[in-house]
Amino acid sequence: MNASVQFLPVLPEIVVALMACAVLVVDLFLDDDRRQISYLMCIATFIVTLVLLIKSVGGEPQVIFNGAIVIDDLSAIIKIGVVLSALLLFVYGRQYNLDRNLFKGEWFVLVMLGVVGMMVLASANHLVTLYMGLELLSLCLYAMIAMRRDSSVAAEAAMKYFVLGALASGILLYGMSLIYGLTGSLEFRAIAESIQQMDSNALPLTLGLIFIVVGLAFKLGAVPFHMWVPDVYDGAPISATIFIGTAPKLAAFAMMARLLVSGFGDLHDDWGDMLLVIAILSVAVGNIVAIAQTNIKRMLAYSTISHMGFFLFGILAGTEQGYGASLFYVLIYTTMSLGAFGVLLVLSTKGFEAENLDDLAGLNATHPGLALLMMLMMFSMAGVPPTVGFYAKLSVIQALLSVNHITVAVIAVLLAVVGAFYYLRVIKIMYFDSPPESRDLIPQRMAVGLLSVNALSVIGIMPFAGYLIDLCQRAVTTLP
Amino acid sequence: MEAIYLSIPLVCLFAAIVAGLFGTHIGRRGAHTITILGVGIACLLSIYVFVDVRNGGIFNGAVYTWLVSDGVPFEIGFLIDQLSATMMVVVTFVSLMVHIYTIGYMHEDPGYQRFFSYISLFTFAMLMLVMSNNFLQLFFGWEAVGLVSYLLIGFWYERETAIFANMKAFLVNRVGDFGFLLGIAAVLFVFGTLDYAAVFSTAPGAADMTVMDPFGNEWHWMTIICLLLFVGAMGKSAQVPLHVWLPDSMEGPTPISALIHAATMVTAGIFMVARMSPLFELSETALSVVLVIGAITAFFMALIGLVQNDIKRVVAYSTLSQLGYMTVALGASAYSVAIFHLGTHAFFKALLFLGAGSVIIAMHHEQDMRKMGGLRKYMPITYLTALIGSLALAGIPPFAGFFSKDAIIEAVHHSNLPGAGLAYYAVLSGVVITAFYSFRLLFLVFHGKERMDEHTRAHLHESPRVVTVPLVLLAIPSIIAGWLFVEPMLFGEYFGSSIFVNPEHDTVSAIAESMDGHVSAWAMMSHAPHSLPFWLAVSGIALAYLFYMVAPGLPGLFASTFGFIYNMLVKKYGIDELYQAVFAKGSLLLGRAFWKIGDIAIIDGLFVNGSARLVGWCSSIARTVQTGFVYHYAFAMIVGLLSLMSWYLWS
Amino acid sequence: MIPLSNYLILGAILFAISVVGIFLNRKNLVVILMSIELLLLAANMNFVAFSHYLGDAAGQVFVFFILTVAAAESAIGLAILIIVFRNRMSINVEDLDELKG
Amino acid sequence: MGFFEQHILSILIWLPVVGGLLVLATGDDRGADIARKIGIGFSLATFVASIPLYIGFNSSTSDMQFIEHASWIDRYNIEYFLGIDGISLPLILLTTFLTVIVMFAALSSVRERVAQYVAAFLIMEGLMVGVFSALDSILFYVFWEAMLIPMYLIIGIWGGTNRVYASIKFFLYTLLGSLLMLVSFIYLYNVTGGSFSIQSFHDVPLGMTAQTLIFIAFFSAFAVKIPMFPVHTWLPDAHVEAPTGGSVILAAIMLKMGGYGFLRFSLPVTPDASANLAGFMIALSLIAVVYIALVALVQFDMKKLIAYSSISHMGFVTLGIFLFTVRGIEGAMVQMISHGFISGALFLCVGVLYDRLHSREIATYGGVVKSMPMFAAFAVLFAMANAGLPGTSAFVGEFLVIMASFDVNAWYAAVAAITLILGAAYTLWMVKRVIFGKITNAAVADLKDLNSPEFLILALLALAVLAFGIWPDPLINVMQASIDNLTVLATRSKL
Repeated sequence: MNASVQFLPVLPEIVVALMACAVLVVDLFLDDDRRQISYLMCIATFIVTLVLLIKSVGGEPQVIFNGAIVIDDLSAIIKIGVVLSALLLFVYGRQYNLDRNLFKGEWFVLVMLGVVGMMVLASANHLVTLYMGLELLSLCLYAMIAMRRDSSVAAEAAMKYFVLGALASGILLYGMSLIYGLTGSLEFRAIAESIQQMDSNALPLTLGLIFIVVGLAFKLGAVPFHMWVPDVYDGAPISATIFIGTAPKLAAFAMMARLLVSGFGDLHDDWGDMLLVIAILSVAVGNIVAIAQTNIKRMLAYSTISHMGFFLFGILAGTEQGYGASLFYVLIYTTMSLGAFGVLLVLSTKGFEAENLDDLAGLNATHPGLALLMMLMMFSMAGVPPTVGFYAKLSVIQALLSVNHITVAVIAVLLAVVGAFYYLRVIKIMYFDSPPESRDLIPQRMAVGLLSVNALSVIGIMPFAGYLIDLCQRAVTTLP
Repeated sequence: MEAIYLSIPLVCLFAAIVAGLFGTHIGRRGAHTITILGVGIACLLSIYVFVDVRNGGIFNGAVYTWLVSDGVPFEIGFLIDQLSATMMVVVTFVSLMVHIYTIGYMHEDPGYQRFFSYISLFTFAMLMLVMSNNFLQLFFGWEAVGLVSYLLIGFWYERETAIFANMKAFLVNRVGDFGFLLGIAAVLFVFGTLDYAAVFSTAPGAADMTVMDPFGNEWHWMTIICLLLFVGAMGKSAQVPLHVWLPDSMEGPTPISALIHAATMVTAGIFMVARMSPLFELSETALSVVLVIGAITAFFMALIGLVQNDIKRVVAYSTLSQLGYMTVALGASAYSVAIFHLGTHAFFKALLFLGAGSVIIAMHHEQDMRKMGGLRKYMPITYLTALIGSLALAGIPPFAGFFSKDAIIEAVHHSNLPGAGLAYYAVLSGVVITAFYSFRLLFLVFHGKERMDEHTRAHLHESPRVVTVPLVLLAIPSIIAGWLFVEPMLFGEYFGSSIFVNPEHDTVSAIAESMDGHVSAWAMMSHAPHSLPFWLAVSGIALAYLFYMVAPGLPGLFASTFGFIYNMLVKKYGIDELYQAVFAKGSLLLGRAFWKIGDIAIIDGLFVNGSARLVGWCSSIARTVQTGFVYHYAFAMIVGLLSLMSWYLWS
Repeated sequence: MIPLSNYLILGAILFAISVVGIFLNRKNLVVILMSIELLLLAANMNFVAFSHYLGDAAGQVFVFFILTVAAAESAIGLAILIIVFRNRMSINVEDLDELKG
Repeated sequence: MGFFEQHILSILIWLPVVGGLLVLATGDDRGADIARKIGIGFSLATFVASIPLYIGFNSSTSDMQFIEHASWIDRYNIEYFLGIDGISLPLILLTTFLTVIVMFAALSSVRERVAQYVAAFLIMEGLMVGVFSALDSILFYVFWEAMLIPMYLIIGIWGGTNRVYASIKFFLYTLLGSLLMLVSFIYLYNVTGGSFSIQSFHDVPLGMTAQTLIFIAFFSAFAVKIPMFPVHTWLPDAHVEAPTGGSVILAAIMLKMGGYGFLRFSLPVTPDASANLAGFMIALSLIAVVYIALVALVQFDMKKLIAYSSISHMGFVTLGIFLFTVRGIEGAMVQMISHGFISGALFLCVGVLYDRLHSREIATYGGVVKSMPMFAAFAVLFAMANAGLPGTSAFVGEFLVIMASFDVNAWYAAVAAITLILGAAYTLWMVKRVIFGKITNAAVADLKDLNSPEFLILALLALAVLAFGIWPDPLINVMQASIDNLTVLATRSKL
């Protein structure tokens, strides 16, 4: 096989990685007034990458680098999602970062490297690749949170995330080592094959699986491995929170799907049950605790936890339809999160963080447009039609019911009603409460424009929801 | 002919609409002209129809299909036969009189046009009621007259008593309608149609249908139907215990009391039962109940009339009592007698009310009889007509009331139903009381000392022509209607097939037999001096003369001697207070309990807000788990890991 | 020859020590960083042992990756530690409790 | 057939939605007049466009008509599938008619954020038509739930003092019910082997347990919406706090969705469970009729009183539905339509007073007839209609339901007929205290009578109330075939 043929499929990763290095270098020679250049370089990189990725959709699935990397529609979709959200959060956060002295080359590089990490995760077909991608992503995130050096909460958040993240990767690694020992392989397909030949009830195998599931659950922030989520969302600057809260979930889906489905497909009975418990707990804890929150970032953190529970419902069903539903769910979730945090970013001004619920009071009176966008996000997160959040919930519940988890579905929707309460409260604050005396925002045409597209898509997508769901379903056919 | 039938009610409706919606444009003159014209036309046409019916022009047909439900058509249609034609004439004639009278009575009232609109509307509704050929339309008219009655009782809407009375009237009537509607439902259930003709023709076949109640008793469907329908009649015709609204309805303007609460609407119940005679005849139980209820009403309401001081209330209680008489007649299967009495009563009671109205105008809206007296010389026409009315009411031959009342008493006498004996004594003693209170009124108002104040006395004069002419016109039938109609109506073929009497119950024929077939007005009159009722009536009048002309101290003496009875009568047996306390207060209490305890405390407080609070509480508890300490977080992870592991180790 | 189980037990013990080190230690953040290193070491131990007994080099290659990552991780960890210290003048684990609830 | 004929339902759904979006674009209150005009224009256009539905409707068949079919989400076989029968047609016409009324009512009663107000109502109109015409359960669900959004905002933004509590209660209450319904839709989808079409739900055989559970899920959605005792407590709060237009739409149309849901889903999809639980449902309905009427009696707030009376009247609807007879269902349908007019009119009447004195307390008023005779005439008419007076449309429904329930069990009829008394009691008592009596409040003496838009809308409603009361046959005729068919579906066993 020709080497160039091998490298071509990973061209997007290479482009981003090289450009990260380039930005790092170029930025050294720029003073603060011309920082714009590195910003634009990043934007350009993302756009080029997007083009490359979109062109790759629909190609034949291929496994390269001796099984370390797999390139298929699933990876392409995930990568598109990741790059797109990175692009959006770059734009959304521009003014915010400028105001907070975060508009720096290091920041850009960290985002780009994080993106590379996620792209690697999306394609990982091998435990080593997976681990490398995961760590690349995590290390970038730790650093980004800590970038606000003068903020003690940011430092605290970074420290907590770091300690717990390292613990989680340790657990994951430990699990990997057990699996390696039992199957003698690090590549997913090979692992799957050797499991098939084993007595699937072998306890050590289950033990390894448990460690791996815990590691993955941590990444998603599922209960009881969720404790980092609210603190990190809360402590990090919003422009970092939006990054943590969006793209990595996409990558986590890929990681989870490939590892559990492609690698441990035969152990579905085991991990399905584990995920079921974790998912129900997540939906319950996420929705219930979110009610008590007054900080909107924390509230969204808990909301994320509950969303991850819903997202797990799709995967644990163990059907192709379920995987597709989960993929769809996580894509929609990313869109909604981007929109919600985007509004917060736009609302924050120099010296003022829009992070308490009351900071949104009367938004409809002062900025009806932003209020509308935020409202759409909230309804979508609550799963109220016609917003796309509904279709996401619909598809995962369908997946649940198709494997006869009726009670679980009923519990899930009951908890969704509980969840609706705090989303409604946000809308109530924006629409029914009276606004503060002044709310002067710097006009950010580009950010608000993109944000509008982003937010309106949750409703505009309605007629095309069929295509999107179909796309997701087709993407996961290569998994098992 | 059908066009005529249709135009009789519609012309009234049209007049009502014009006067009601465009009252301000057409002015007072326009309003009374158009409505009187309308009712006048209706009256003339009714007489034409009446004559036509006498010549055999009976009609039964639908106007339009109201709706078709589950294959059963519900129609709006007319049944024009002897019964309805009689009613139409009575209704339109009295209504016309009242219309004319109103010009005088209401001429100072700002709601002049509204009033005319209402009474025309009432005429329309009443006509629809009597002309109906099915139960549904009957109910329509039934409720529509109730509505107009409601509006008219509360005509002076600023009077607290008036708007209380009209609500009370409507609600008590609604209690009756409750039964009536269920009766209709039962008819529909048993017969599958609401058309009179169809129901009546199949009724005998359904006489033996029975049903079990939850306590295991067997009931004839026909009894159930008749009793339920009669509940409706009790409401509208103010029979005990649903009579409480009628005295209060006197809060309305006097023309209304005459038209609606004496002559026409309140007799709708009587008419209805007569109309349903083919059904009632099949249930002796029902007839018995009707008889007893009527007797109770006739006797006990008359008693209250003895102690009233408000001129209109005396007439009102007399109306109640007379309605009782009619009901008794119905119970005795003497439907024709009931209708006969209905007709004569309509004339003389309207006359009495209008006469009372005339007095009230003269007295500047003073209604207390204790402040009147000696009006005879100021208002000769009013006095004369009132005298005629009173004589008719007391049942003195040859006035109209004599024939009808005498026939009722005789009919009850011949009835063999359970309760007939009791009813007989009730109506018999009622005669004395009736005569007494009607002449008490006459003496107190027109004779004796002039007890009004100077200012009023100075302005006393006979009422204007628009008032007296109707009085005179009503006085005429009050005199002659009796001997004119008693023979054909009671003993002839007057009602033809419109009333059905089971030969076993045929008390009217029994009367005829008892008179050896010599049934004529003259025969009845000549028989009168030999009969008990006549002498009872005379003694009643004599007593009244004694009490109020000869020895005015006697009433006070009696009141103090029989204090308990007197007070009971003044308090109207305390029934109003009882209802107020039990039903009105009771439902408010119940409503408040349901609201405060059921809705607010239990459903909302415990379940709705309670579950919200529970979630909130869980939330505040659960968030404390998030301590902020990284070692707790790590610990949670490890616990999660270990529990997953132990789960698999154990299972 | 030392049986595989001995290595695995050692790995498990290392794992347990490090986990306990993370959630029992309430004073010094540096100890946590050390525990994390130990945690990775536990995994490495397993990998090497398995690699040896399976006769497959991939496990040992993985260990190299892990070691590299561990180095980077420590670097970032210490950097964050410094920021924490600059903000609070303390590296006491119990002092990190501003974010909670 | 032209484009219009083929897509008339879509036009009815999307025309007002587009209008709503257009109005939103007029922005702030400076464009209030334009917003109002656009609102009236679009609602009128929609109403006019809905008339051909009635003209072109073939009342001799129970088949769905004006069908539109397009694929939407293929993977789940969710379709854009519209069509109407005799049950949905009257409700759609009611919707388009009342939206026009509400738009006119907004002329004088709404002063702030007019564009958003008008937009919310227009969008809601489209969604409501969607609910009544959707033949795909997910499409139905989308419209059903989406409607909560504008209603939530209407109550919350333009509502009274306690609006936040009311709006959130309204939203969560209804959401809880409908999510369970969604679960059963998906369950049915799996059972039917992959179809969300309502008609396929009608045909699929189901075991008793499944039917019972599905029935309960449907119950939780529809009973909350209609609302039945004991899940009715959201309604008085929502009504009281909502602005006039909101109350009108809420009472006149949104409640009917519950009844529609029972007819469209509960009865035909779970006939055996419905039959089994009919006694329970009837019991709840009768409790609603009596209990709620008593509660209505003691209210101090006019809107709350009317809200409770709505619940009581809706008790008749559910009673009629669960009698499983043609006449009962006819009665329920007529009751729904008629209640649409009457409750709408009553809320508008309260709105007229509220606009002038900013009080809904009964005690504030008294003697209104003196200063507002024209208004008083309408108010008394609608009050009488509310009390079920013959000649008004309300009587038709009550009459049919009582007749039908007597056929099933005379005691049902007896309890239901208590409404004759209690309904009259609470309505007339309110009339007595508000309209009649002496003027005790100086402000009442200065009240201005109806202005011309107010007169127009009340007159239109009065006409409708009287017309259907005097001649309901056209209404019944339209739904006859569909109800016959529904009764067949509801009485055959699915086990």
